[in-house]
Amino acid sequence: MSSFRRILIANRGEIAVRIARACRELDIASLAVYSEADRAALHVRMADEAFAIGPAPSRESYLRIDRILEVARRSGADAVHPGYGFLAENAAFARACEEAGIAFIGPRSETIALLGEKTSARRLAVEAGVPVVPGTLAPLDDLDLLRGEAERIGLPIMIKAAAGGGGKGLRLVRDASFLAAAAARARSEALSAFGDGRLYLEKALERPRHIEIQVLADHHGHTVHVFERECSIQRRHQKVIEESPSPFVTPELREHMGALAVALAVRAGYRNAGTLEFLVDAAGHPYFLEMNTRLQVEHPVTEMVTGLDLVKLQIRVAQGEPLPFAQADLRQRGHAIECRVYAEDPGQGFLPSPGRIVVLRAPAGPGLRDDSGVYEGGEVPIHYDPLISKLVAWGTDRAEAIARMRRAVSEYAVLGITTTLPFFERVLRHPAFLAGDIDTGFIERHLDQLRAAPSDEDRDIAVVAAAVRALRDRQSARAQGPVPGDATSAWRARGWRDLGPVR
Amino acid sequence: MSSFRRILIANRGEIAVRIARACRELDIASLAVYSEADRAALHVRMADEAFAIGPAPSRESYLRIDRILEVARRSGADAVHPGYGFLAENAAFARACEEAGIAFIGPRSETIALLGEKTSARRLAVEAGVPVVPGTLAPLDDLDLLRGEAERIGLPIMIKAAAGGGGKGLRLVRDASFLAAAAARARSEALSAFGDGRLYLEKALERPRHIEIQVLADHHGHTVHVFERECSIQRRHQKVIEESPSPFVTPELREHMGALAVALAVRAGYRNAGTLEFLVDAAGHPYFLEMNTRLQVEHPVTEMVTGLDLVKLQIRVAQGEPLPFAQADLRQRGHAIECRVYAEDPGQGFLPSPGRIVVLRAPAGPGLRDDSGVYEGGEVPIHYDPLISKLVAWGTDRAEAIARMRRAVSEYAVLGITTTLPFFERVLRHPAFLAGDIDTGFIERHLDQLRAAPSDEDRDIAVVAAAVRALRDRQSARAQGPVPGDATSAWRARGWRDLGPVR
Amino acid sequence: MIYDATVDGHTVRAEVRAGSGEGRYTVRIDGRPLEVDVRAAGPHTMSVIACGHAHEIFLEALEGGYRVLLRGRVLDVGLVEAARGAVAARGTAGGPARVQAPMPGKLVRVLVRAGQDVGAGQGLVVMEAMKMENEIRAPRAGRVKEAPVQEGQAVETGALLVLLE
Amino acid sequence: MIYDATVDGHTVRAEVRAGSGEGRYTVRIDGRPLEVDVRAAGPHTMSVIACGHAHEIFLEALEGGYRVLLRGRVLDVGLVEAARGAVAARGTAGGPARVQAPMPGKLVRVLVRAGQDVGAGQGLVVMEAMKMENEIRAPRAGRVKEAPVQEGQAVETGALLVLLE
Repeated sequence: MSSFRRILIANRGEIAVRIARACRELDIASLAVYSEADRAALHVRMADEAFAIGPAPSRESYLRIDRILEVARRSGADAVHPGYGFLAENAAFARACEEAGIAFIGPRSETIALLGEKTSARRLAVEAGVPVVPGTLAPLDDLDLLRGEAERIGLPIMIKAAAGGGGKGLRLVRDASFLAAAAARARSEALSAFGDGRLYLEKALERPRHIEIQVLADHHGHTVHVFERECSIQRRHQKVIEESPSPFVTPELREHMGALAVALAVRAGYRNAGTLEFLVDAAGHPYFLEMNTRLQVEHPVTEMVTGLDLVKLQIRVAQGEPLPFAQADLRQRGHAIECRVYAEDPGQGFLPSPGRIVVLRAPAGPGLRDDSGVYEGGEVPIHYDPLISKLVAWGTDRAEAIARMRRAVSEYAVLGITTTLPFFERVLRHPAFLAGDIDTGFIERHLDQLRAAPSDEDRDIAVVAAAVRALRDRQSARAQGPVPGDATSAWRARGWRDLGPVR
Repeated sequence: MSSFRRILIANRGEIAVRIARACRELDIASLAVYSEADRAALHVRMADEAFAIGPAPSRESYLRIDRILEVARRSGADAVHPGYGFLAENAAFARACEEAGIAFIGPRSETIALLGEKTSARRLAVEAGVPVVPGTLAPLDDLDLLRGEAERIGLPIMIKAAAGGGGKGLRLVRDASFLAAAAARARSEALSAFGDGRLYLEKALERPRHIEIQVLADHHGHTVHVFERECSIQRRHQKVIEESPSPFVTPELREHMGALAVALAVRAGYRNAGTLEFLVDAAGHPYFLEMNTRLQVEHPVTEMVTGLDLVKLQIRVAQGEPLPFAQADLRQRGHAIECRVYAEDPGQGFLPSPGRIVVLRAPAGPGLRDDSGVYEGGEVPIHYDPLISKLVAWGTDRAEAIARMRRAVSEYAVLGITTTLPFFERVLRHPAFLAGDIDTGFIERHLDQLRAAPSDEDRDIAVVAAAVRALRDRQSARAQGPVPGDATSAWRARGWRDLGPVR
Repeated sequence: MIYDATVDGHTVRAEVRAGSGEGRYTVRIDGRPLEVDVRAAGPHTMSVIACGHAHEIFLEALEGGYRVLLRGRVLDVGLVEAARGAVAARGTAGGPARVQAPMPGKLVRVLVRAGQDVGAGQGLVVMEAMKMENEIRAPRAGRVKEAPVQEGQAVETGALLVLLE
Repeated sequence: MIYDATVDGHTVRAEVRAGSGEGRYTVRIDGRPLEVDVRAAGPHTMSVIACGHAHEIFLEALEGGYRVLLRGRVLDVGLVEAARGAVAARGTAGGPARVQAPMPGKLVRVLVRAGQDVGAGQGLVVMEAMKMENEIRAPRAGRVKEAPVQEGQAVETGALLVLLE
């Protein structure tokens, strides 16, 4: 058992900040790495030490195993925390750390390789007696083969990246005529994201729920599950709202899914924190999808209902400490919901909206947690994932958690970039969401209702605010003497795209 | 049982914001009142409606029962929440609300009168079999009488305001020759704060702990206690750090004090939320001090360990709902600590430091809660209590809560005014605090160590930052053309008092 | 001042005049008068009290107007000084449709060419931005007049991708 | 630029020069060179990396210097351009001591009068501010030279309360 003194965080954004906070609480020095685009990023400000690793594109910085390891060696890091994304599920990176004698905070490299290849994970599940979604058990590299398998399984079908994760390289196909195009797109995205274009197929279930189980395993033979997270609210196959407990999961289903998750983790010889993703059909049957061999974006909902700090537990397990609890000691208390605040425009199909943050006021007060990676005046770069913050609300029950989250969203102010916050405001009022009647098709199905028009009073107040502000800007511009052009030139800040050129 | 639709918040600052947040989560309209100094205050921005009630001094605004009731009537408020301070323990205000048919969110006016007069509360405790600190059981209005009683009880002695609370009108006397002066000062302060200069005496215990019990009572005969808060870290007899559970309280003492608190509350016919303050001596004997017939400043530590929302419960009880739990349902989970962030200068005996907030960056991430009443660019007025925010950290145990609070204090940035934050940074590292070896004399006893000198590295980095900034300011001033006077004139912001005139 | 204010597709006439007292204004919206009390709370924040109702507002200057954030709801308000003439007609109704890059990024695929007929919702180009491939689709049916972009090309926000007629 | 920088009672000579590359500076503190990489992150915030160590710094301009906030620790740095001559001697050592109002407030009691001898820590005046009575005490023993204030008087920050000699 060793005690880490210095942990290198091989990531950026909110998760790097999250890990730096855990290090500070444990009195461990946090070592940040940054690309040229991130010199002034929040994760650099929050760390104890910081090292440049290359140009803005991730391939030249955050994905450069050689450079990150060189920094780790040079700076005397005892351990590396990979966060999620980037190198978090890269077996070669974990192996390089192992070989350099630097602890990788996660499972062993061979476990990552075994579970990272999604079809071998599916075969392992079958061996462990865990049901999987019908589909292919080996990766496909050939379009004709893929077409044949698709016919065998039957449409609708999901095309997935064998090396995949995070919704990348994933396509739903309902119509055979779109199969080839969708497969080509998926392969191209998978190649770009993972450097591996191989695909596999899964039967698309009707209105499935996406429910996952968090597991923790130490190096002393103890494996526990830390209950479920409901992740059915997705756009473009990426989660946007998660909660725990799931409003759908009964105590019996929870116990059943927890046992399946532990069985698979034990069979895989799993160590540290990991998550087993399941689809659950309307009848309540779970089907294993894949295992994420790292911290999940949505880990805070589990933390808020269990009181555990999963990042600190990851570090402690990696230090060789036994888990400080048994399965029977774990309890869920109340209900937690997370909204992922993305720099995206829901009005334009969730297209990314990078840029400079002009206003940032996070909500506060009882029952809230904001895990942010940005700050007012800072830049959201085009190069990386557009997640700027995770907002989590806790309540004694689901209704209180939702009411609190609504309150939080109404307090959260972000200007300069477009975010998913106004979209959440409407999801959180939707009757189907309030009833817990959600599945992975929720957003697509209700998209029109989620674009509700503003009320007359809102329009009036917006006009009043804008008109008074315009008058004041004009007056203060005059007070400062003649202005080149007219008063409105001072307004220019960024493109006014909805209205087009008005003058 | 009625359901409130509109609640008037007869307060300002962080507690008004706290109550407005609870109203928003309950879908009840929040009605703010504001003095002329508070038009742009955060509590006005956060409310649904807002009404002016007079000039800046509290006597002409927040203490004006007539004006506040007029606003309540005119705006159709169903209920009034008084917060703490101002009119919260003013029986006349509660009575005026009752007479106007507006629910007062708190106990009945006669209960406030009974317990607000501290000597009648002491007599009630004696009747209920609750031990009290030795002292006078009736208010004293005469200096000679007071001197005689002091001799009878024996020095050291506490002089207290019979109408008191919040540390106002309170003096510790160790030497008989200071008795007269201290009594005069206490009376003057009590007159100014409460309009009632009557005093009483209590024997000053040696190194007592200040521990309080939260109670809740509904209108259906149910009274429960919600465990203790340890409030021994005080300056000028006002709490600055509170925590729950108390590191000193055993399960037996907790049960004993809880039973005493419930007994007294039941005897008083208490309704809604209240707090019984006790001194506990080194042997673990509790002595009742007084009962606060309102929400406490430090209520969040109880909320974080129990999961309850005390403000919402206050509202529900006032609506006539029964408490949704019994004593046996309540559990403490983990540990919570609160630091009261005051606009005060600990280096100058905690003198108030009002002014404009130039920088405000609150901490965030796991296990924290910041209940603030201010914002960046806003003004902390001279007229009111200098509490700007309450920072609360939760952990699975006391050590984690302290580590998290240290992390939080290191993230909390306030400039423009002087705050108690740097002082907390040092308290949270003090060995006696870490060991839980605290009593009401902690700050006074350790004051020198709590003024630790900065490290050489800190001094270097501060000089580097200031010098680079000065160079940059100079360059940007030049780039903007000739500046009247010299470049340093741009630095002027407020008095530079530590160094005196340097040029 | 008199403005033509456009918000969510509605255009109204807004006349704003300073009243007596700090922060007091009268705003007439299509003639309806609103008495408001406005206080700035920072460069982008204001507190507006109108008939007792309190509004916390965040504003961002845009070209030709402001983005207004009202407790979680975002409204873009276009303002034109009425003295300068009527509001320009919105361009999207009948004429050619300009499909512009909604963000900076790289074009990984151009799916149409000039002269081709496309249906509403049909994919026009695929852009990569923030590690995702995003398909930009036709806002309505029409014929591609121009597609002045090439695969592999980097484009900025607002760059013309496809002109439909 | 060369400054005499005073922090926590220590005065050092700080020579700052822009280096090559964005945000690069060399700062010599009493001759010791420090290579730093400085990036502004807003009007009052900067990130400083010095020898790998990352510092998040908030700054506020004061008259004659800056207040620097370093992760919960506050340091006031006085700066004098060295070209203008040596640092002025600190005034508190031997000469008269000016006891000033530390905040705005009302004087409820004046406890001393001119000519009176006082001990260190003895109460001089009682001020009411923010609803509390605060006793202002003598920083050292001495004789009251002036006490130009009256009970009931309102004073601003920095107003002279008592001059000790």
